[in-house]
Formats: sequence, structure tokens, C-alpha cells
Amino acid sequence: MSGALVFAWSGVLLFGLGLFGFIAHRHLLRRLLAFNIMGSGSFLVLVGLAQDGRGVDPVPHAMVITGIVVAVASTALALVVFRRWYRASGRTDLPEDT
Amino acid sequence: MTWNALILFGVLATSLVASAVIFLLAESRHTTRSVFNLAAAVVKLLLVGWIVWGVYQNIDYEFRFTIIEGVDFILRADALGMMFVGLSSLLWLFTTIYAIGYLEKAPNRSRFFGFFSLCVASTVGIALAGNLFTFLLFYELLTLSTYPLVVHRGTRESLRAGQVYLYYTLGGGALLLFGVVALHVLVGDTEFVPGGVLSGLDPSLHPLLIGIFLMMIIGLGVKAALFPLHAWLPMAMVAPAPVSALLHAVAVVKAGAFGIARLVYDVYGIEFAFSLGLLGPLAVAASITIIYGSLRALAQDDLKKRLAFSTVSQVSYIILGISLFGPVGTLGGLVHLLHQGLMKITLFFCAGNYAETLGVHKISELDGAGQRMPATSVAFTLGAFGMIGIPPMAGFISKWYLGIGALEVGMNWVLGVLILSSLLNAAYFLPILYRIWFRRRERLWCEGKVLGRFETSGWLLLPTLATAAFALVAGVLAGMPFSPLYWADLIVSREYLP
Amino acid sequence: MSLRLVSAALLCVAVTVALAWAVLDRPLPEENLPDRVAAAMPESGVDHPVTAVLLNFRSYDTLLEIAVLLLAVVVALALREAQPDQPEAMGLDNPLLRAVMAWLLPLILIVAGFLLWAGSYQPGGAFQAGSVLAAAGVLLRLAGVTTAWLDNATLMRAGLALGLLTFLGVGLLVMIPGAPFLTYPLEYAGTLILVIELTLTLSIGLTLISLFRLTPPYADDPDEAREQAGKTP
Amino acid sequence: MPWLDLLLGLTLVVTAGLALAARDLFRAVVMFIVFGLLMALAWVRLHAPDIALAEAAIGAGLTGVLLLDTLGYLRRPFGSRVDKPGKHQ
Amino acid sequence: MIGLWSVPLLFALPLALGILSLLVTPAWRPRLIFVGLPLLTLASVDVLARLVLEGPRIYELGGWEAPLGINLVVDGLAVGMILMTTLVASLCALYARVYLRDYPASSSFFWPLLWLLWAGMNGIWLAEDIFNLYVGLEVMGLAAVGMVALRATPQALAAAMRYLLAALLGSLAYLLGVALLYATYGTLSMAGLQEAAAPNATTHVALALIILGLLLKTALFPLHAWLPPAHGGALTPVSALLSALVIKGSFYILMRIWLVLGPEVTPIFTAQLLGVLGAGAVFYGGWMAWRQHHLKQLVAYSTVAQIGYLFLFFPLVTGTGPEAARLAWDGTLMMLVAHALAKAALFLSAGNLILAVGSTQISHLVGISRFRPMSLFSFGLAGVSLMGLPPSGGFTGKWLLLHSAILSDQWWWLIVLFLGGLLSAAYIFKVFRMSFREGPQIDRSITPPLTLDVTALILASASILIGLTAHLPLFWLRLGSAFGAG
Repeated sequence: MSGALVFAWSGVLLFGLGLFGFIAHRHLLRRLLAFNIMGSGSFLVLVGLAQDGRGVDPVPHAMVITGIVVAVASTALALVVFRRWYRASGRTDLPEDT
Repeated sequence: MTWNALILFGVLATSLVASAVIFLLAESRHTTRSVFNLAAAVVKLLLVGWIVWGVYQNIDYEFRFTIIEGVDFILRADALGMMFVGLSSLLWLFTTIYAIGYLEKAPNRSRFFGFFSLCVASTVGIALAGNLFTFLLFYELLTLSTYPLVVHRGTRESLRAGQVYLYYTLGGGALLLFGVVALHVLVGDTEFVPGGVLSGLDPSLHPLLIGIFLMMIIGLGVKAALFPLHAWLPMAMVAPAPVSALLHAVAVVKAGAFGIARLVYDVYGIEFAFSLGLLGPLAVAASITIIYGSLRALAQDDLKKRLAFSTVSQVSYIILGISLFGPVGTLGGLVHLLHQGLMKITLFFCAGNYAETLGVHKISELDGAGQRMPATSVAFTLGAFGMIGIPPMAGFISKWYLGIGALEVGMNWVLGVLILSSLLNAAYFLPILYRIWFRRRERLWCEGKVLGRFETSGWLLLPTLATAAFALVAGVLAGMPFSPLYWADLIVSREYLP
Repeated sequence: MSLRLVSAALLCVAVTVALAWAVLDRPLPEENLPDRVAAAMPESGVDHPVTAVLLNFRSYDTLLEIAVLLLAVVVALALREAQPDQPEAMGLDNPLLRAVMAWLLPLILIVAGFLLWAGSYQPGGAFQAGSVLAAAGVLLRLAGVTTAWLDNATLMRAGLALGLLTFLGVGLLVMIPGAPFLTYPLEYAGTLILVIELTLTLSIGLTLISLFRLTPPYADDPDEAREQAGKTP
Repeated sequence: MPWLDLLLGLTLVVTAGLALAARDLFRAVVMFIVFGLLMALAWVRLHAPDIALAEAAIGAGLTGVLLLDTLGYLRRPFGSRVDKPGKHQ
Repeated sequence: MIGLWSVPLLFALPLALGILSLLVTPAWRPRLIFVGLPLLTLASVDVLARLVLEGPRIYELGGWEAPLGINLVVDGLAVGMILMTTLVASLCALYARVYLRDYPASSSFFWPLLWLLWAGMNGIWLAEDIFNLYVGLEVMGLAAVGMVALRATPQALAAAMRYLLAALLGSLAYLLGVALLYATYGTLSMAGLQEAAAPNATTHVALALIILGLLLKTALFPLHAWLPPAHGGALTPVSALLSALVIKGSFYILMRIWLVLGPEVTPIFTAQLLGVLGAGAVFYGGWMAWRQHHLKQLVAYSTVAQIGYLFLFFPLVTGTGPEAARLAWDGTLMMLVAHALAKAALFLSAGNLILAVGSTQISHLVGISRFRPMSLFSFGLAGVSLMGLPPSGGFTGKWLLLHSAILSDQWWWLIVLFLGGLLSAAYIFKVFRMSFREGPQIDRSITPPLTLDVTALILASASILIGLTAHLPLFWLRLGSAFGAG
């Protein structure tokens, strides 16, 4: 097992863990944490798996940098909406209406 | 695009354009709207006359463009189609005149006349459709454009009627769609060809073809008010009189009957349909509807309801004629398409006149109406005689040929049906006539309005008398060129020749 | 144990197992993209492969990614204006921190500059430099230093827009000789990338600062905030 | 078997678990920031120093600050201008 | 030479306008459409002209060939979607310019969001690179979320939050799928994947993740819960844009990837499953739409239902004969375009009706047909297309799908199309019924500006006309696809 594969494996676990948190939690901040952990997991899978058995690959590196920026932008956007929602309703979770 | 194609498209376009313009006109522009509407109707009638002459001389009129690969939009003028076009354009003119008078001072006229013209456009489209796809297109358009007319009054009752109407027609339309798609898969674009296009198919497909036929007959039978798919028709009588007159005596129910004619003659082919054993059951269904409709009519006190059940019964004469495997029966059925239209619209006009002028809707209140409104009552009498089939009225001609046609193919029981239904017709029409002419009015008419110089508004009276005259002339002068009988004969000769 | 937890657990296990299967069963690819990158490096105008991928080979991705960042700011601006926040005193107003900042700031700027410049031949680049800039901005705010230029909404927005506009402008400019979008001519590639990176650094830094504040800076001043609130009926 | 990588990977998963399971929200966010820094280490191990820089600065740093800031927002008492706090739609 | 320009302009121009509209004052933001719309229309038409005259092509961004650089694919499908976007978004923009006048100044942030959304969508239509699609999805998705949140009411914020969570989860699943595909094939280019794709566990898991992620973004039943509040609660032009275009973005990607991976990789079971979910959407969405009391919620649930039809594509195209597959392709695209036009028209005219009566309740529409015939007429035309009645794009699409289902001996989809049509008739006529009712009279209704009615009418008429002239657009859409020869 190469080092890269180890990280791919932990990426898999992180994704699963994050998914669990994303669904199980109600508090929106916690769900955002979970989302970020899922994101990190998929980045690890992306780079780890691509580099397993082969050399360093700059393309996934660039993709992950893009991904990190997209993730932070999404998180920031989510936090903006969340703060407004909290101020308007006083709630930290979404109403159950489905 | 040839000149002929343009003329043909013009027949459709006159009412389409009229509809669009009327929708765009402001509600208050009554005069402009009426003038435009009448002008469109007259132009259409002239174009139709032109094409009828051309079809008589075997000129080809065709308008087509491709919609998707393998599916064309086709308009084509043939003898059968032109018969229906002629009927609807003639009656459109009269009904428009009638409706202008009938709806004077009523709200929502822009909407009414707009959809009314759209209905006529759909009817003309149905008649001119050159393949099943185009037919289906206009058939559904007819459903959509009649719904606003049915619910026009906006009362709870009319909304309910509209809903029932939709249940039936949309369901029927969906079945028809499946039939059309299935036939399309089997034989490609199903153009209407005398003698049909299916007889060459592999015998193993015959059960499938029977199934498709059944499905499509149900789809078409809904509009033709074939028992037991008729329930929407009497309910739809809540619509204003001109709607009942044109749409439920002519456009909608005839569209169903006409569709059955197309299906039997030009898609399956009468011989092929006969060999599949489809015609017998169709004749039985038509006969049941004839008797059933008459029986139900007998029990109605509401004049329009009685006329509606009478329509249920009479439209099936056409279907009966179609299902008789022989030229004479066909002749009877087709000629009845015209005759019944003329007679029934007269009756509905009269019913509207009584309701509008005297405020009378029930038969039991018609006592002495003949003295108060002689001209309308004469028209009503002519129409009723025609329905019963008293010579020399138009209805007699139809029944005569139907009877002979039935005897010719050995279906003697049909004769019994005809006689029974005529008796029933007499049973539900004669009492009305008796009340109109021979009973005295006990109370005063509760009329508050004076509608013009005549017994009622001229707008209402003129079309009534005109259609009554047409119904009379069609019977008396049946032997003349271009009479309904003559034209039906032309169709039959072309249909049975190949 | 609620239904939600059970379903979350089930889904989590299912996805993890499927992923594990996918990782175990993975065949090695035939295509070798790193080799292609290495082969194309001389034509890229920079020496660092990741920078080459980010700003040349796959620069279109980066362009759209900046758009994503900008989007977050737009939404923050929109919501801030729609529902002005309570004016709040920002900053710790700590004299020590302020003193430290005075020393730290030049250092941070130097680091950012180094990261940006280094990006062309070793790890570093616009994003890293931009985030360092942002860190400087955040620290300034925490220290309670009022920076007039940061409070100027127009200037701020111009700064936000600069990077993306330059990127787009360069992309379109190079099309004049007839090349596809974003095709840098070889002799100018290095310069153009540096220009783009420079402006991107500035924009990314400003974007991240505004994201941190979730607002344009003007709403910090209570009077101005009230005025803003008054403008939005 | 690269023990160091294995250990780092395991720590990552554990930290993430702690961040998700922490009862206290503040602790969760702090654990998340720690997680981000460990991620940066992982990127270094994966020979991806660019990502490591980005992760440390943006992933852990900025996201962490954003989360902490929001946390402060949640704990801040609302003034009178807030319309009916606690109102559920 | 111009052809080289118009392709990048399709996304560069909206991006630039997005930034510019952020820089100018709120009053100037709407006015940028007078620059943007003509130019974008010109670029779209130019792309179409070039497609028809010169055939499909690949556009190499930065001059780098596919696996190394990012390519754009300018084939019939992409160009068709671009034209659809241009038409719908332009009319929505014209509508919004008038509509938003009554809203607070903060709603002028609609404009930068619109341009960025547009850029994201055009990016998606043109993308040939699966990671680029991810970034495009994010641009489109976040812009859409921002638009939903624009109203800033508690309901809008909750809807936006829900939508955002769904979108984020969907993107991550998609991204992980991309990661697996890259690890397996070493390429992100669709052309490369098409060549290399082989049935193995990793590919199947990747496909499953991509499907799940995109289903969530497309809001296919039972993953639709976020859609009705987001689409039904947003500002009217936003609802129209989201329902007509945005959900199509993720469906489009799924369709492309499905075809790229090819019949060897895409299992028939999954195809049938997607069809079953589509059927579920048709029934559930139709039923829920019929039960709504809120006009825009009804329209939003109608979107849930209509999405279902699109997913019949998968069972009809997988493992069936070439003729049935071609018909399925034609039918699905016809459905897609017709739904885009009709749903935009439906939302816009629903917005007009709501403006006219000042209430969102369907029961308050009593007698409205007398006062707002034109709004109702647009609603009706669009309704005809949604019900799949002739003559309309919806009908032509349904016809093609029926044809395909019969040809491939999958009669069970006929039932879906049959009942789905009747259900949609039920909810469309529910509105009509109310509008024809002559109840307690409302003597006055507010007359919305003419622009609002005209834009809705144009869209509604387009949804009808596209059905009558389907031949040509379908031919163009096939250019450069696997079905091009047919």
C-alpha cells in the first residue's frame, strides 16, 4: 500500500463520515462542517487515487485548489444565508416541512 | 406552395385569424368584432364554395409541411371532408348572426366569440385533415376550444359540466392518441386513402388491429356521444344556446361521427373493416344508442335536454350508416350528417328563441307559444317533422336510404330499429308541437323585453328561419345537383369505386 | 434512534462500502496526463507545473472558479442590503495588537509578494498569496485599524472586479491574432500569467476579506448603516 | 507500509469524527480547524505543497475564521431591532 | 474568424456583464441588458449558423488539446441548449426589468446573479470536460441559490438554504464520481472517456455517484423536496429561470455522461430504475400539483412532474434498437425544450395573474378570465404544452416518446405518459376552472405592465410553435450526436 493509497482510503472514510454528519445533524453549522469534511475526503480520493502507483500528478493538484476555493465560497455563501435565516427566524436548523 | 394549397389553408385561416383578432379586440368593441366575425364567415363560405366546385371537378387541393421526420401536417380537400367543411362554414355564419343577437349586452363576449371561431377552425381542420396526425391535432384543439364555451356562464353547474366534459374528452383523446401512434408504428404516416391503408398488413397483426380499432372508436365515440360515453352531452346543455346549437348539434358530435367515418373508410377501409368483423358490433352499438337516446329524450321536461338526448340518438344514425357494408347504407349515413345538422341547429335556435324571448326553458311551459311566436314555431315544427322522418323533410331521405341499405346487406333488424326510433321520435316531438300550437296559455308571458320589430330580435329570427328553410329544401330538392344527397352520392361513388 | 439517524447510517455505510469497492477494484489508467503536462511545460510560460495547469492548460476552470468566489460576495452584498445587520463595533481595539500589526503588516505583504512571485517556479501563486493578503486584512480589522480605502465601497468593488476583468480581458485580447480564447502567445505567456496572477491576488484577497465581513465595509459605521437601511424600503 | 501516512490518515479520520461528534459547537469548530491543518500536512505528504498552502490558508484558516465569526454571531444577544427572535415561520 | 469569437463570448460576455453590473449603481444594473441581450443573441445565432453551415466542432481553449487542456464541444445539442437559454433568459430578463421596479433596491442584485447564472449555464452546455462541468455546476448552482435568497424573507431564506444544501451535496457526489473516473481513466475529457470506458467496479460506482449527485440537483423524485419551496417561493422571473433552465443543466450533464460511457457501461437495470423514478415523479408531482392552493407552488410541483418525463430517456435509449433510441433522444429533447419554454411562460403568466389579483391563492382567481384574458391565454397555451395536447412542443415530444416506447416493446411507459397527461390536465384546468367562475365579483384588478404579458405570451407561443416546426430543431439537435445519421 503506497502512501497515496492510504490517503485515498482515509478520503473514503472521511467522505462517509461527513455524509453521515451531513444527514444526521440538524444544526446548520454542523452540517456545513460535515460538508467541508466530505469535500476534504473527496479531494483526498482525487489526489491519492490518481497518484497511487504513479508519480506526482499536477492536474489533480490544480483541481483540488480549485475545489478548495469553490468550497470556501460555498461555505461563505451558506454562512451568509444562515446568518440571515437565524436572524429572521431565531432557528439554527431548517423547519421540517417535507 | 401552390395557389390551391393557399386557398385550402385560407379556409382554415379565416376562422383562425378571426379568433386571434377577436381575442385582441377590447371587450367594448362590439361592432368591430361583429363585422369582422361576419366578414370572416362570409369569406370562408366563399372559399369553401370555390373548393367544392374544384373537388367536384377532381382538382387536388393539398397543403402540407413536415412536423417531424415521418409525420406531416396535411390538409387535403376530398368530397367527404368538404361535406363537413361546407356544413360547418354555413352554420358558422348563421350561428354567428344568432350569437350576436343572443349575447347582446352579455359579459365576456370577446372570450366567447374568440373561442367560438377557434372551435370552427378546429372543426374545419378535422374535416380537412389529410392524415390521422393532423386529425388528432385538431380533434384535441376542438376539446380545448369548446371547454371555455361550455363553462362560459361561470356558474357552479356549468363548471361541473365543463369538468365532466373534460374527463370524457381528454380521456378519449388520450386513447385516440395511442391508437394513432400504434398505427403510425405499424404503417408509418397514416394518410387518409379511400379503401384504407391497413389491408396489406400481415394477418398475425389482425388482433392488434382490432384492439386499436376498438380503442380509437372509444376515443371518437366520446365526442360522437356513443352510448355509454354520452353523459357529458346533456350536461353540456348549460352552455348558451348558440354553443349548444353549433357545437353540440354540429361541431363536436359530428367531429366524432366524422372521425369514425374516416377511420372506417379511409384508414381501415370498409371492406377490410368488414372482413375483420368490426362493422357488426359498431352497428349494434349505434342501434343501442339510437334507442337509448330516444327513450331518455322522452323523459326530459327541459327542452334543451330533450334536444340533447335526441342528438345522442340521431348522431348514431350516421354511425349506423357507416357500419352498414354497402353503398346505400353509407349514403344514408353520410347524408344524415348534413341533414341532422341542419335540422338540429334549427331546433336549438328555436329553443334559444323561446328561452330568450319568453323566458321558457321547460316543455310544460310552452303552451300557446305558437300564437306568440309563430315564425319560430313554424321553424321548430319543420325541424321536428324532419327528425321524425316525415316526407318530404330531409330526415325522411336519410332514414329511407338507411333502411334500404340495411335490407340490401341483409341486416333486417336495423329496419326495426329505425321504425322504433321514428315512433319514439314522434312520441317526444309531437307532444311539444301539440303544446305549442293547440294548447292555450293559462298565464301571461313573463316577458319584460321587446326584442325588435318581429316576434323576437331579428338577429335571432333570421338564422332560425334560414336553417329551417335549408332543412326543408334539402329534403324537397334532394335530387338537384349539389344537394346533400347528391354530394353524399358523389362521396359514395368515389369511396366504393377503388 | 430516529429514522433520520438510521437512514444516515445506512447511507453512510452503503456509500463507504461502494467507495471501498471502487478503490479496490480500480484498474490503472492508460492515459498519462502528467507526462503530457511535463511535455507541454516549455510552452506554458511558467516553470511550476501546478501553476501551468491552473493558469494556462486549465485556465478556464480558474476563470469560472473566480466567478464562484465573486458569486458568494454578490449574495452577501444582496442580503446585507436587503436586511441590514445591526451595526456592531468591530475589532478588539487592543493597543498591543495594533502595535504588533504595524510591524507585522509589511512582513505579511512581503510574504504575499513572495508567494505570488514564487508561484511561477515553485509552490505558491495567486490563491495562496491572495489568502495571505486576506489574512492581513482580517488582522487589520481585528486590530481595529480603520483603513479608509477599505471602507470605500466603490474602490472595494473595483478591486473585486479587477482580477476577473483582467483575466477576461487577456483571454479576449489574445484572440485578436486569431487564436482561441485564453491562448497566450509563447513569448508573452509568462508576463501575461504574471499580470493575471497579480490582479487575481488582489481580487482574491479583497474577496476573501469581504467574505469574512460578509458585507461591504461601509455598513460598519452606524450612521452609514442606518442610511443604507433607510434606502431600502 | 508507510506508517507515518497511516498514522496521519487515521488521525484525520479521528479528528473529523471529533469535529462532527463534539457536543459543544465551539469545540467542533476548533476540531475542524485542527482537521484542516492536519489536511495540510497530508497534502505535504502527498507531494502537493501548493494544496498544502491553500488548505492551510483557505481551507483551515479562512473557513475556520468564518465559522468562528458566525459562532460569535449566534452567541451575540440581539438588539431591539431584531424582529421577533425565535419566531418560527 | 467571427466563429472563433462567438463561442467564448457566450460565457465571457455574461461574466463581464456580471462584474460590470456589480460596479454600476443599482439604477443602471437593469439597463445593461440592452447591451447584453443583443450581443448574446447575435453570438448564439452565429454559433447556430456555423453549426448548420460548417458542422459540429471542438473548440480548444488556450489552444491545448483535450486531455491536457479544456475543450468545448459545439455540437447540435450544445447549440440547441444555448439558443434555448438565450431565448428564455432574454425574455425573463425583459420581464424582470419591469417586474423588479416594485421591489427594494437590493433586488437589483438579481442582475449580477443573472449574468453569472447565464455564464454558468452556457459553460455547462459547451463543456466537454467533466471537471469543468463541476465548476460550471457550481457557478450555476450558487447563482441560483443566490437568486432564491434574494427576497430575504424567512421563507425565501429557508428555501435557499435547503436548495444550497442539496446543491452542495449533489456537487460533492458528482466531484467524487469525477475523481474516481480520473483515477481510472487518467483523463477528464469526454472524448477520452468515451474511448476508454470499460465496465468495471470503479466506473460503476463513479456512475452511481454522478447519477445520485445530478438527480439531487435535478430534483428527481424522491429527491425533489427542495424544489417546490425554492421555485415556488422565489421572485417570479427567478422561478421561471430556475424551473425552465437551471434544472436542465444537471439533467443535460447526466444525459451526456450516460451517452459518453456508452451501452457497455450503463446498466439496463439502472436505466429502468431511472425510468421508474421518472414515473414516480410524474405521478407524485402531478398529484401534489393538483393539491396545491398556492398558484406558484402548483407550477413548481408541475416542474417536479415534468422532470419525470425527461428521465424516460434512459430506459428508452439503453439497450433498445437504433430507431427507438433516436426517437427517445428526439422526444426527450423536444420535451426538454418545450418544458423550458412552457414552464417559463407558465411562471411568468402566473406571476402576472398574482400581480393582477394581489394574491397567490388559486381560489382568489375567481372570474379573472374577464379581466386578464391575455395572462390567462399565455397560461393556457403553456398549459397545452405541459398537458401534451396538440399542437405543441409537449405533444410532439410525447408523440416521439410514445413511438419509441412502442418500438422498444416497453408498453409500461405508455401508461406513464397516458396518466401523466391526464394528471397535468387536472391541475392546469384547476386554475382555469377558477378563472371562469363567476363568483363574488372582483370589479377591479390591477393591470400589470404590458411587457409582462407580452414576454409571457411570446414564450407560450414559442412552446406551441416549436411543436409545429419540430422537424428543423430536432435535425439541428442531432448534429454531431450519435444519432446524427438517422
